[in-house]
Amino acid sequence: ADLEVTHWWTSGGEAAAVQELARIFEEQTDHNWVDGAIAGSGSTARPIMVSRIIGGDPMGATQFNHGLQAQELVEAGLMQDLTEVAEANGWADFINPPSLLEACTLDGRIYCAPINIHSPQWMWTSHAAFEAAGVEPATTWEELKAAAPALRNAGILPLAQGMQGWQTSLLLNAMISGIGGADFYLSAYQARDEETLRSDTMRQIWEELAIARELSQGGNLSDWNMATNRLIEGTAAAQVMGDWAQGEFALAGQSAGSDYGCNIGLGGEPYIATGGDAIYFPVNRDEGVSEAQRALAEVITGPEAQVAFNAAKGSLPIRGDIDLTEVNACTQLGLETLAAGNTIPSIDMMLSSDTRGQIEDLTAEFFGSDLGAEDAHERHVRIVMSEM
Amino acid sequence: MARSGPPLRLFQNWQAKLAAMPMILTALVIFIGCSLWTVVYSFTSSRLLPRLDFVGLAQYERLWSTPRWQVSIENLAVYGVLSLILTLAIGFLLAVLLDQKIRFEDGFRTIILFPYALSFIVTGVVWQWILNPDFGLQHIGRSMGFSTFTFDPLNDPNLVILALLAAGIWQGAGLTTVILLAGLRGIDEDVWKAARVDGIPAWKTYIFIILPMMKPVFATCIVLISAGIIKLYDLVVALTRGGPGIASEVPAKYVYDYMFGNQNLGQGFAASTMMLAAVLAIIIPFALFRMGRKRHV
Amino acid sequence: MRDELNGISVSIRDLSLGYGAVRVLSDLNLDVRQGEFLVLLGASGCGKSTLLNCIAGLQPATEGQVFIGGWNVTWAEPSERGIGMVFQSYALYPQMTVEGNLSFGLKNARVPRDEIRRRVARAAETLQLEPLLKRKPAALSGGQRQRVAIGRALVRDVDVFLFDEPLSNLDAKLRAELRVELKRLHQNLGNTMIYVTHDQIEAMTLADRIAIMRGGAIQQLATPDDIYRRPANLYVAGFIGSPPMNLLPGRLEAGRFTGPLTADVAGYDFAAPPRDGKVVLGIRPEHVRTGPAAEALPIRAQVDVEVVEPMGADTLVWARLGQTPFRVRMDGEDRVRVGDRLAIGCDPVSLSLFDAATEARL
Amino acid sequence: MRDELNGISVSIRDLSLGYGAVRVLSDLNLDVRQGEFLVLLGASGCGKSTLLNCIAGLQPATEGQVFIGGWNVTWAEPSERGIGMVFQSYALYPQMTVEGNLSFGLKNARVPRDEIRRRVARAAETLQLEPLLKRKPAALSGGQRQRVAIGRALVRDVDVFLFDEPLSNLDAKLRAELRVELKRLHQNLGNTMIYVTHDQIEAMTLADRIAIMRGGAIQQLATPDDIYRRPANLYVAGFIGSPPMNLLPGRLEAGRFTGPLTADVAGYDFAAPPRDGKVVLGIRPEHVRTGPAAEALPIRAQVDVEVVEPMGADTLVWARLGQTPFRVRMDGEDRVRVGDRLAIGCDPVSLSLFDAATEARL
Amino acid sequence: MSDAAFPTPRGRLLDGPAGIAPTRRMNPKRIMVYGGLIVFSIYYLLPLWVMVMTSLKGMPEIRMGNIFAPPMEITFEPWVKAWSQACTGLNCDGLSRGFWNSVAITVPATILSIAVAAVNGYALVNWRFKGSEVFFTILIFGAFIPYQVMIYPIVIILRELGLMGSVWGLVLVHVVFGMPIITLLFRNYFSSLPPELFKAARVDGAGFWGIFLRVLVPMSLPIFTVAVILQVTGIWNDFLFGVIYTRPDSYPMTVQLNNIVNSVQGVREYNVNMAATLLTGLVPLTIYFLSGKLFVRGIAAGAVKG
Ligand SMILES: Nc1ncnc2c1ncn2[C@@H]1O[C@H](COP(=O)(O)OP(=O)(O)OP(=O)(O)O)[C@@H](O)[C@H]1O
Ligand SMILES: Nc1ncnc2c1ncn2[C@@H]1O[C@H](COP(=O)(O)OP(=O)(O)OP(=O)(O)O)[C@@H](O)[C@H]1O
Ligand SMILES: [Mg+2]
Ligand SMILES: [Mg+2]
Repeated sequence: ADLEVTHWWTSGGEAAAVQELARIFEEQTDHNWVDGAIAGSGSTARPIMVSRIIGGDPMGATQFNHGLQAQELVEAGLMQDLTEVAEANGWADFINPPSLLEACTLDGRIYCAPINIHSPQWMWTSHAAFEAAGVEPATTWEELKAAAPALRNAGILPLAQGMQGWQTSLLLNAMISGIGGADFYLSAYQARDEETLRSDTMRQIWEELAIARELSQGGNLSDWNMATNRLIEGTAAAQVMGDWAQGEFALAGQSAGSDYGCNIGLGGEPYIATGGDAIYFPVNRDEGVSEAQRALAEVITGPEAQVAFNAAKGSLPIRGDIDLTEVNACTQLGLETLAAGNTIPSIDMMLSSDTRGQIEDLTAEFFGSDLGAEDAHERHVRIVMSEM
Repeated sequence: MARSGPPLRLFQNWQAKLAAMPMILTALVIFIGCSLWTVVYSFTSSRLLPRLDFVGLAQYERLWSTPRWQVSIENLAVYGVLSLILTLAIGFLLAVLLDQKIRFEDGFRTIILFPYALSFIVTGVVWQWILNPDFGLQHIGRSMGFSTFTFDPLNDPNLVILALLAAGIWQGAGLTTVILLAGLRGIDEDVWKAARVDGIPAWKTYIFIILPMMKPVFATCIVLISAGIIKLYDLVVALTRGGPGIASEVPAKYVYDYMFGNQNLGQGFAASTMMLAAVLAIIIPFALFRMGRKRHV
Repeated sequence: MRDELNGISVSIRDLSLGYGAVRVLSDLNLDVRQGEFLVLLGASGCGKSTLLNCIAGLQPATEGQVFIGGWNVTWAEPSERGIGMVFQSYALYPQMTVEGNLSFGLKNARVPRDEIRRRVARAAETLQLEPLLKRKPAALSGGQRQRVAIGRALVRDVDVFLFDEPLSNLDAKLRAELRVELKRLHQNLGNTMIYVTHDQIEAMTLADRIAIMRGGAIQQLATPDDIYRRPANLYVAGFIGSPPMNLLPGRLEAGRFTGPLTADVAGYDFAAPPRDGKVVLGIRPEHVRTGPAAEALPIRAQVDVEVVEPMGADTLVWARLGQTPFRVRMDGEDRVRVGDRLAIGCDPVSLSLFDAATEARL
Repeated sequence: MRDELNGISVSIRDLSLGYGAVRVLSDLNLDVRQGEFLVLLGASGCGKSTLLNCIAGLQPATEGQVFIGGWNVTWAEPSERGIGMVFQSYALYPQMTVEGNLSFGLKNARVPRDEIRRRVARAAETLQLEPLLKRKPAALSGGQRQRVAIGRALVRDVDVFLFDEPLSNLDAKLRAELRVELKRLHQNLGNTMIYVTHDQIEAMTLADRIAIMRGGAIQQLATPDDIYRRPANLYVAGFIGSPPMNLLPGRLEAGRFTGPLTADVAGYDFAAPPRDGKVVLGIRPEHVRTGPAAEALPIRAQVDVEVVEPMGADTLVWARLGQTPFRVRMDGEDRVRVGDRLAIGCDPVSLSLFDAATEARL
Repeated sequence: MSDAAFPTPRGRLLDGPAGIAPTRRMNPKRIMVYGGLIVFSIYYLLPLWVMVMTSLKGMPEIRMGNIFAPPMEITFEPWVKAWSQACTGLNCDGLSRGFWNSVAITVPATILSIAVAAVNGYALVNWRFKGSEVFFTILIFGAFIPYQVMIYPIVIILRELGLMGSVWGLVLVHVVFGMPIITLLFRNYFSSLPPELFKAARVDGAGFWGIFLRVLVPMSLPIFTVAVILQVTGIWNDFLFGVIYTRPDSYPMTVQLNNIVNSVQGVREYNVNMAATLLTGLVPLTIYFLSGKLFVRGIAAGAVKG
């Protein structure tokens, strides 16, 4: 049957990854992949997906960040129960870290198929840019700050930062886990401990964010891949972005280590969040479609798709049992961190979309204005504390 | 042939009533029903799915304490006032220019109105391109030798409203021009003659005689422009996406983002209820004004 | 030239005006005397308004010149010509009060306040507008609006008043009243007035002289009485009078008319010695006598009554003279019925004779 | 009921109609005789059109009933009432030819093709529309359009014709012509015709009987002659006649009228024995005699001439009788000048007397 | 008579010259008028010019050059790419699919919405019934309600009707939201027709539909044209409804445009974006330029009398 899959993987690397997935799906099953890409970011695409599901015209499968985004839809019984598929394939055995599967689980039933792990805590650096400025490529946030004047002198943008809310809040969160550490991160977002939130560490993080605002001044960037592109061109030095940025580097023919560098947690505590994308399968009346849905769930979690998809997209596979010897240095770094168990839950798993959205608005406003770090910090506390 | 009694009231005109069913349904179900539905749910804590879980005015309290909403309202006010004034001023000026018995009037009018035929998405893309700092006006300015020339409204929170205005007026002022021109043309030729015989110069005639006579036409324009301002959404999405930061956010976008993106329907409904209230605040006085006028005549 | 214009208030010389290829006025000449009430009368579209606009300076002439009060004003602005104008649609400034309407032009000309007040008061008195001064035009009746429009011309103390169908928008009763008021106004002020209308009653009752226009040219310029009694040509004869003159085609031979009736026209006041040929005989319905009174008259005939229209004061009879329709106006008291055969008679003195070819009066 | 309606074509019983609180027609009763030409005359807004629409079934009455040809048609569709209607604005279907306009109603009624062709041809002949059958209304003159509109009623072979100011949109000349044509048509067809107008000339000339309406009620229903000579009340007296009757307020005492003039009303035809009290004396301007003819008449006075309006066939004199305005209609031949003092006289037979309180004729 | 304010005519003396009228062709006032219009015309035309020029350049030239300069080397590549090759996700058939989707949405939505609105206008003017004006007033109020207020409830309504995601659902939405202004247009037009026409047709025995179809519709061609123009441009340009109430395989052209413009794969291809933009605007622009005065008249008629 035709299976319509909606997603917002439209940048170069992402599209290539989808291409792989679709190819494997069509090869391995006799179903048909109907692509329903929605351009823009998740915040553009999600409303459309949600309204279609609510409106009773569900697609066959759809991307969500797993976590709380789709929880209500699941609760409302709008999502296909995948427990049987999961048990038959022994998902519990190979999905690593297990928190991924947990995020798909509600009341003991499984409702989604995780497809990749996304860690947003990466800082990417352009070797060409640092070379042009005559400094060593920065490996930490502090080094970047130090190199900034030299970079500026060479006409290079120290930090390529897209101004959209999700990108600016990504930077904030990377700083929280990188500068504050895993416990701090959990205490702030999972426990929502007011003391932690009001702590000096958090205040300092906001001040660092203010510095980041300065370092990104003059970039005038909005889309993340436009920012990555500045790194590829060598006109910007660094970008804090998820592992998917690697897909753009790969597409541009650059290789990790020689053309670009990477580090986790801005060179601070190397924790990666194990959020990522998952595919949900809205309940569908057509049995043929349901059939295809189950088939896709199997394909997604299968080793072949995991390798091909994640290699193209630059993200980490969800399987602990596949051999990724061919991966590049950066992916290797991610895998090692993962293997070391240095994982933290993703924001999506801890905060509602509402709270997350408000944090995004706050950081967007922060970057787009001269809002003081102090005030922003205060508001940040209040937003997190108001999470219901 | 002759019937002895009157037919039942309900069935008088039954065909008309039947034919008007789509209108009645639209009016009742869509415009009244959906609006009420939205208002009711704005008092609930609905998140991704509507739930009748009333929380009183909590959503409104939060709405008005949210900086983004405040910025949105502020933007809308600034954009609204400027857009209203500029659109009316430019529209009237253009209408007056077009009314001077000029040659190629059709040509000029075509030029001024054509953007109205375009989608806001198209307008947004075009202006994004023109205002692009690397290729557009700033680039031109710099390549003409003014190396420090800076004109980058799309990335300057203080100027971004100007970018919206330039694009909005580009698209919308033509409509105002055409309406005002029709209004000017509707004015009795003899009034002009009378003013000339009285020796009143043309500009004075326009300002002291014609302008006051066009009050109803201006009222129509104001309502149309205001309705457009409140609905302002597509242009923002296409041109700035609310950025830089939240510098160009508008209420309609807030509603949309909260309803779907942030999965907080209650909040989105509260915001849309505020917009509904704003619309009523514009329309009701206008309707009263019109009805009042009808009664006098 | 100046002498030539003595006693002449408005003079139009060789005026021509065209819109593109369409000629609206052609080589028009017209002298209006000081203090005269001149009515321009003609069918719709004959160019009356255009001519008036040319005099006012609201429309530039293609050729020719306009003199007002002895000055060549052909290129002067309307406000500099010493004219006031009143329009059919009133053309009041709706957002100003009556007072504002009256004084706006004066304020604009920087007339001193006192003077403005004086003139407005005088005009308001003349036109009985005092109680209305504070009202806006929307709160006035049609007749009151028209009076304000006249007042606007009055305050300007001009020599020449131009009226473009000022009463057409009013109903019959009001029209009759305002007509009399206008006549009175003219008697009191003594200004020159040029008045455009297509209503013959208005023209007949108001005018010192009437200019009958047709296709941008003047057909006849004469007193109402002359125009009524001695129409210059067939067009004027057919245009004036309601119902219009009976026009009977025929031949004139040795002082005798032969047509639907035969008549000895001895006694008719020919403009030039009569020549034989095809002519048209005109008889006004009200100059026809019936019954005993007819028998004494030199021209007699019998007509068959087809339709009788009692109109109160008098009765209109639509009859047939042989094959030709023939109208008779009788006293309202006289009784006549459809189908009756009616003896009619009339006097050559009251006849009109036209050359059938040139259409001009003989 | 049926017997009662013998010889009655249209009968209206206790008809009332209101728009919300506004009463437009109130308890109106009217019987129109078979073959009669009835004119509804009244000022604008008095409810004439509304009444006509009620008869046609285009407007549902609030109360009361309508009978046509003896049938109660109060709730019948307009097309089922056996009426044809002609409107002021012609209301021709612009996209159909004349032929299409004429046959539209018949096609709707599924009349056979042959029959349609026959009837259209007959109507076209009657109205001289044959050469125009293939044209569209836009290519017709006003008079032709109105004839088509009449034809549309004609083809439907109805008993009752309703006309709503059919001639108001035409110019004076054409109006007079079509008026005569209509009268002729009525003479030939013999249908019942109900005709709305606010033009008294039309009413006087066309009607068998006139119903004068005011504020949704009928003031007087009588022949034109009666209405003219014996107006039922002050309203009718002031409404009919142009210029209207001179109305002089005064007192009646022992057969003598004292007011702006004094007059012995012996010879006046009172409807009831005269009672003393406040009255209004009405004198039609055309019943006033002047000069030598006046001296022989029992009622005499002197008036001062203020305005003279020569109108061709006759001359209107606006004069003053003491303080009261007084109008006199004189023959066009008689000469009179502004400022003259004029001796007038009239005959009590032609007077009207009204009770000043009830406004009814005495 | 020679008063301060209005002295006797101030024209030239009789014997003075009486030559030709002073030329009116090009005095300072006219120059200002035309100057002003030309300045505004540049403001209005410049974006169009930039769009066309950019769409005809190759990317290298764009990066180097001036957006206002005409292309040194004209290439139609961007147009081809925008029409048939640009990608969103895996779909690399450019705008072509969106174009046909837009056609498939616009045609029935235009026809239906005009049919419904015309009947509404007719019923409102000629067959008034109790409450008809109230419904109409609500309808007009509805025209001003921001769409966002109603998006969500309409999702639910469409779900209940089973129309969510289908072209017909979107058509229905367009019919609903086009109804106020088009109904107003028809109401104004029908009420400007003489009511006698309607009365005459009733006397002639035509019924509700007979009068509408055989008398009124044939004489309403101008207003139908105007309504078609307004609706085609309006529906074609819609973005919000298109994106929410359809599925990707039936996305209209504007949504596709937004996708193409926002799916940046590598560098932004401005020339392709501009070509895509022009292609999307082509249909309404063509209609606008072809219909000329009708469009203006429709807008003025729909608004001035509102
Ligand atoms: N702007 C114009 N362009 C072309 N022709 C015009 C214009 N204005 C008037 N005309 C023509 O000039 C002729 C005279 O017009 P004018 O208004 O003077 O007539 P009128 O005698 O005043 O008629 P009415 O009694 O209807 O007012 C008409 O035939 C008219 O069609
Ligand atoms: N639809 C309506 N709603 C309210 N009042 C109305 C309506 N139609 C007519 N009227 C009122 O009813 C009264 C009678 O109207 P009608 O049209 O019958 O007058 P008429 O005598 O035909 O006038 P005219 O000579 O101007 O045609 C008027 O006062 C008018 O204001
Ligand atoms: Mg005129
Ligand atoms: Mg009427």
